[in-house]
Amino acid sequence: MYRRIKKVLGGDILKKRGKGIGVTFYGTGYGNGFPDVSRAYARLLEDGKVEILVGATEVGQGAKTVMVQIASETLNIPIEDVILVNEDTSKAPDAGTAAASRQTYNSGNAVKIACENLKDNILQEAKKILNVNSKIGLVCEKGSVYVKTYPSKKVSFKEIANINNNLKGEGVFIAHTTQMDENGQGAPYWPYTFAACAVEVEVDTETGEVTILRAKLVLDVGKAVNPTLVEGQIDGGFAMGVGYALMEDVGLKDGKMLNSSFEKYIIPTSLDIPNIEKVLIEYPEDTAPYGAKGIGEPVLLPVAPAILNAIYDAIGVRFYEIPVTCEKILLQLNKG
Amino acid sequence: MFEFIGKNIKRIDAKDKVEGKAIYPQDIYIEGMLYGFTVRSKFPHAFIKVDVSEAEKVDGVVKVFTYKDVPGKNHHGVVLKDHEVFISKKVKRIGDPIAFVVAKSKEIAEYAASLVKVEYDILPAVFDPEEAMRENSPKVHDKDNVFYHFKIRKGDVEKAFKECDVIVENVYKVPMVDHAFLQPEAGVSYIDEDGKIVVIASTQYPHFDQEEIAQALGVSKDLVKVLTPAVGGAFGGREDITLQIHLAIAAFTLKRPVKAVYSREESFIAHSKRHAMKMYYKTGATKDGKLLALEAKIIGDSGAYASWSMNVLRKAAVHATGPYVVENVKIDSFAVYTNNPFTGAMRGFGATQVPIAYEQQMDILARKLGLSPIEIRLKNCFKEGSETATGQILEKVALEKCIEELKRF
Amino acid sequence: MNLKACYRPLTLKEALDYLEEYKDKSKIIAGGTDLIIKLRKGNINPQVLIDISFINELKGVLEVGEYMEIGCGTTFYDLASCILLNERLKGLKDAARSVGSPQIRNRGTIGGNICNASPAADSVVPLLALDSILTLESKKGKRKIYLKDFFKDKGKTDIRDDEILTTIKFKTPTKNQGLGFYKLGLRKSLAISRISFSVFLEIDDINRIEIIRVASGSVGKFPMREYKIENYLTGRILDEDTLNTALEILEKDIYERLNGRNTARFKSIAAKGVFKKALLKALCLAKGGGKIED
Amino acid sequence: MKIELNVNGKDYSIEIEEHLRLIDLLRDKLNLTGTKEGCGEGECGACTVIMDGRIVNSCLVMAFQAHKSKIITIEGVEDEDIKNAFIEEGAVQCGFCTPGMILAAKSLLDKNENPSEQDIREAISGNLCRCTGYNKIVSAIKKAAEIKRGGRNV
Repeated sequence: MYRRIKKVLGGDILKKRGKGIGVTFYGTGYGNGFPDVSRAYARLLEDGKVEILVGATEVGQGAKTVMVQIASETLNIPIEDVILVNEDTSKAPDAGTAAASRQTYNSGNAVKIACENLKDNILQEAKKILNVNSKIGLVCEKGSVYVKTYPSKKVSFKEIANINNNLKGEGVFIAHTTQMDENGQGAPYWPYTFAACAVEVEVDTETGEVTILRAKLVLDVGKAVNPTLVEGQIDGGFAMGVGYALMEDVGLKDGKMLNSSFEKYIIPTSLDIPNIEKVLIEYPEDTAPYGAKGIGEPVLLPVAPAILNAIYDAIGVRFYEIPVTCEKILLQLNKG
Repeated sequence: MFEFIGKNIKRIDAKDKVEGKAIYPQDIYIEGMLYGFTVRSKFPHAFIKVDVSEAEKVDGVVKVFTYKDVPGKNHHGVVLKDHEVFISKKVKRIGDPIAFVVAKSKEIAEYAASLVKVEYDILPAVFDPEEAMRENSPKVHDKDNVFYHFKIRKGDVEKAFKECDVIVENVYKVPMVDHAFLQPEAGVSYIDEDGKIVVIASTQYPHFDQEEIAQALGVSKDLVKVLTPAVGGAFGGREDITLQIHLAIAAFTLKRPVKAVYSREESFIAHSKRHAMKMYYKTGATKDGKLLALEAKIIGDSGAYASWSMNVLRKAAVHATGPYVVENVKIDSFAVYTNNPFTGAMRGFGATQVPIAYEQQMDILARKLGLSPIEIRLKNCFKEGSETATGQILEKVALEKCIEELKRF
Repeated sequence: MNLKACYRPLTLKEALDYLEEYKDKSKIIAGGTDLIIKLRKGNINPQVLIDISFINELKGVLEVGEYMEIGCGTTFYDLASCILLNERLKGLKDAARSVGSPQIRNRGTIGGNICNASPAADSVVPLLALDSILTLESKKGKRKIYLKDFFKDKGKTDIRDDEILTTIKFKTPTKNQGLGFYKLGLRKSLAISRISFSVFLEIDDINRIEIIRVASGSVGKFPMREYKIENYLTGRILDEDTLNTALEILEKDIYERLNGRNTARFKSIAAKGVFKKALLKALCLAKGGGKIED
Repeated sequence: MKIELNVNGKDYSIEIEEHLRLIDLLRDKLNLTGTKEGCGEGECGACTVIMDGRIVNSCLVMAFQAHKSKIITIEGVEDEDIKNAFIEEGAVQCGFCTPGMILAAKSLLDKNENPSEQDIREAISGNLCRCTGYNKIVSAIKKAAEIKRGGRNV
């Protein structure tokens, strides 16, 4: 008897589960032939460290760390030996906006070129100091230059800087895109980053509540400069996608935003987000610094459609308008 | 093999952040600094007359700035210069900046702001982009509200739809949403020992801000220095100018440091939004699941100002097919002025809205054709050498691999 | 803000003295989680704040005979973790746990939740289902009032400006009794209730409903008892037909109450689901010897 | 009016205006700017501090209410395990929510040395983050707990 009442009262049978996927692409940069320029300077400092000047803003995405990693890699010097200056327009050159998922690709390229040019100048100077006849046999490693076949013939960056305190390198990178014609034909963006997402949801058919049970996001990164940072972008993009699909709307009425506070403008909390299985597909992009493509925006795009498709799979209702709130779900389920 | 690339190097800005030592603009206090508070439009469309005399009489108020006090050009904007620094004649949305009250404390500034008298001569307003597209609708900028129309034409959609075995047609709608970064806008401006006007603000693009500030001040760019301390999230919402120019004008005029910090509510009102879009989609495929034709009309609500709308609607159109090969494509995207909050850049930039449509279209088609969602996508997805709707030939495409991975979910 | 003085009395007597002196010029502040927002928005403009959060005699839960008595200064955190409140009162603890966030629960008090008279006040709903009695005190003396009679309008209560709500009491549930609560919010934390229900149930061995009290939040001007459904269910055997009829009654009642509002249809449908979930919990507690087998 | 309180182990006796909130006292008077204001209405948790052992939103406590209390702000967190775990696990992005998150984590770990994932998610459920999607914050707190236990499972 008790059991039957429990059944009548519902419980888990009234919760429906469903899976859905979303697959998307994203073209990096300003695009459409617009001059998309990043500039960077590299300079050897007196203490043998290297200063990188690049106006790429750190907005939380990790630009500083990525630029430093690219500089370290190019010059083969420890992370601590790279001094990044990006916060002052009177010092750092214009590297374009921290948007359009363009900093790693565009400014990363500029930093790489600047460091390559600096490295070339350092090797040139080292050649003189070490009294060798060509740069070709010289190796840059951990802040020193030595002759590959005779490693004890070696000079440190610091010693080089003391002899020539004017070693610099400039890097300019311009993304290659074309302006489209009157039929919208052309090559408007490059590179494109792909992403695919799968989610499983549970929809409570009596209250309209949606729970995201689990998720997987696969991202074509070219090359992950810093996998932890990439994963962080995936997590953050996923959460923003959950908000977009299920919660967020500024609520306009006659031009007025009704939801202009955090009480009313609802974004996901720690309890609304599941753990996410992440897969990074590495297929280096030829024109990118060490193959790394922009990923900040691409991580977000497939999330909301995957959720919408999962909701359909769960309850057989298609939503053409977001956010899909409990209210919309209940009204759809009780139509007629 | 790489030494540093592909390694989980610890974020170089993390230590300061976990210790509470990272400095955001609101954390800057300068001896003797003044505080600014913005007076904003309460109506979406109206001619205004402003009287600041009562506010200026308040003890502790140093000056109330309006459009008359802009030394250089009273405009800014990332593409079109259609924002005014302070509204001179006509407000076009709720929240348009009208005056900037600078006082000895934020409480005084806020109080005095309530005494700035704004007389509104209310105009008919338009809030629905499709209505705004009509000829007889109220004009937001005294010209056609449709200020951008982008087209993609490839193949012959009419003919192709006739050859389709299945056609799915739907209308999708996405609302305006906010970046909701955690750090509300804040900034400090002062004149440094070299006589440069320094603006410390959280921005995504300091060099562009520098140019816009210089133009509004009527000084050369070299006289302006923008410092970007820690930025508490951006997501596109810090592309457009908010308080940078107001602060610079105040510091430049008064020769004293001036600070402003937005409340959460003002932050919502001041910065751009992600475009609301209405997306008319018609997608057709053969019975074996090959996409043949796609027609889409995408209408983006730009709100009162253009911001990045042209670029956003262009990006929406270019991405409107999804990552699939479709030989016959007809896409029209429009950016339309309304008296709503203005829309601009937000994570995805037009490529976030269209998947709500195209990825649901794919699932609807799959179901009609008896294919699994993965099958239909693998059948049509971009591969090495594929041609996009804009005729671009793709190389280095890892998409199939991405989709294959979803089989293991 | 127009504050001229703030007081921190250590005893109830002291607090009542201040209140007597300043009356409508003053506001009582406890956790402050709602009041400070109102102050800053200018919705209220008192000259004096009387902070009762330092008064120990107003905090905590006491067992008094067959009653439980909760001090108005008890925080949601304290309520949710109180071991004196037995498992049959899970609905009350669940409600306390569903308020705002951990930070809010650490400061916000049950007394504040009641006196704010917000339609969405989470903890008020189970207290209504428990048929709680409030004690209001002033310099002139004490008076008691049923919680169900306390609310007068949205944000308006029966409290006078020289009174403090001091305690809330209700009968401790016993054998065959249980209290359930369910809240539908827009997200899983920091959620304002779209709709909430609490059910107090006493049911006998043949599933006859001896006592049922149902209370709702966010479907009216303030949290309230749902008498129509109570009247229908009382004395009946809880089976499928009874339940379905009860749900129809509830849906119709709420739809009529909210008629004209654009949420009427949604809320009247959602109310059924939320009520059923609260009822199921109450039933499990009543039947399962005070345990919910999840 | 005058209040006495202890902030990060230091005693203060300080003259305040009645309308001051605890967050204003900390930021404007004591220069402890690690405590952030994200919304001013208790909805985001960026202003979280520990008050007498429990986390509170310092924007929703009047300064005079903090009389005789013991406050810990991010500047007073000596727990390097939590901070290091946040750095190592990639739990920090823009950093604006980070101080509040760390205080919520500390408050949890002070009471529960072996929290479940659900416990952790509950503990930070009053702290909004728009960048990280929370997952790396959750794993950082898990890791800090492990380090504190010396790798023991309780």
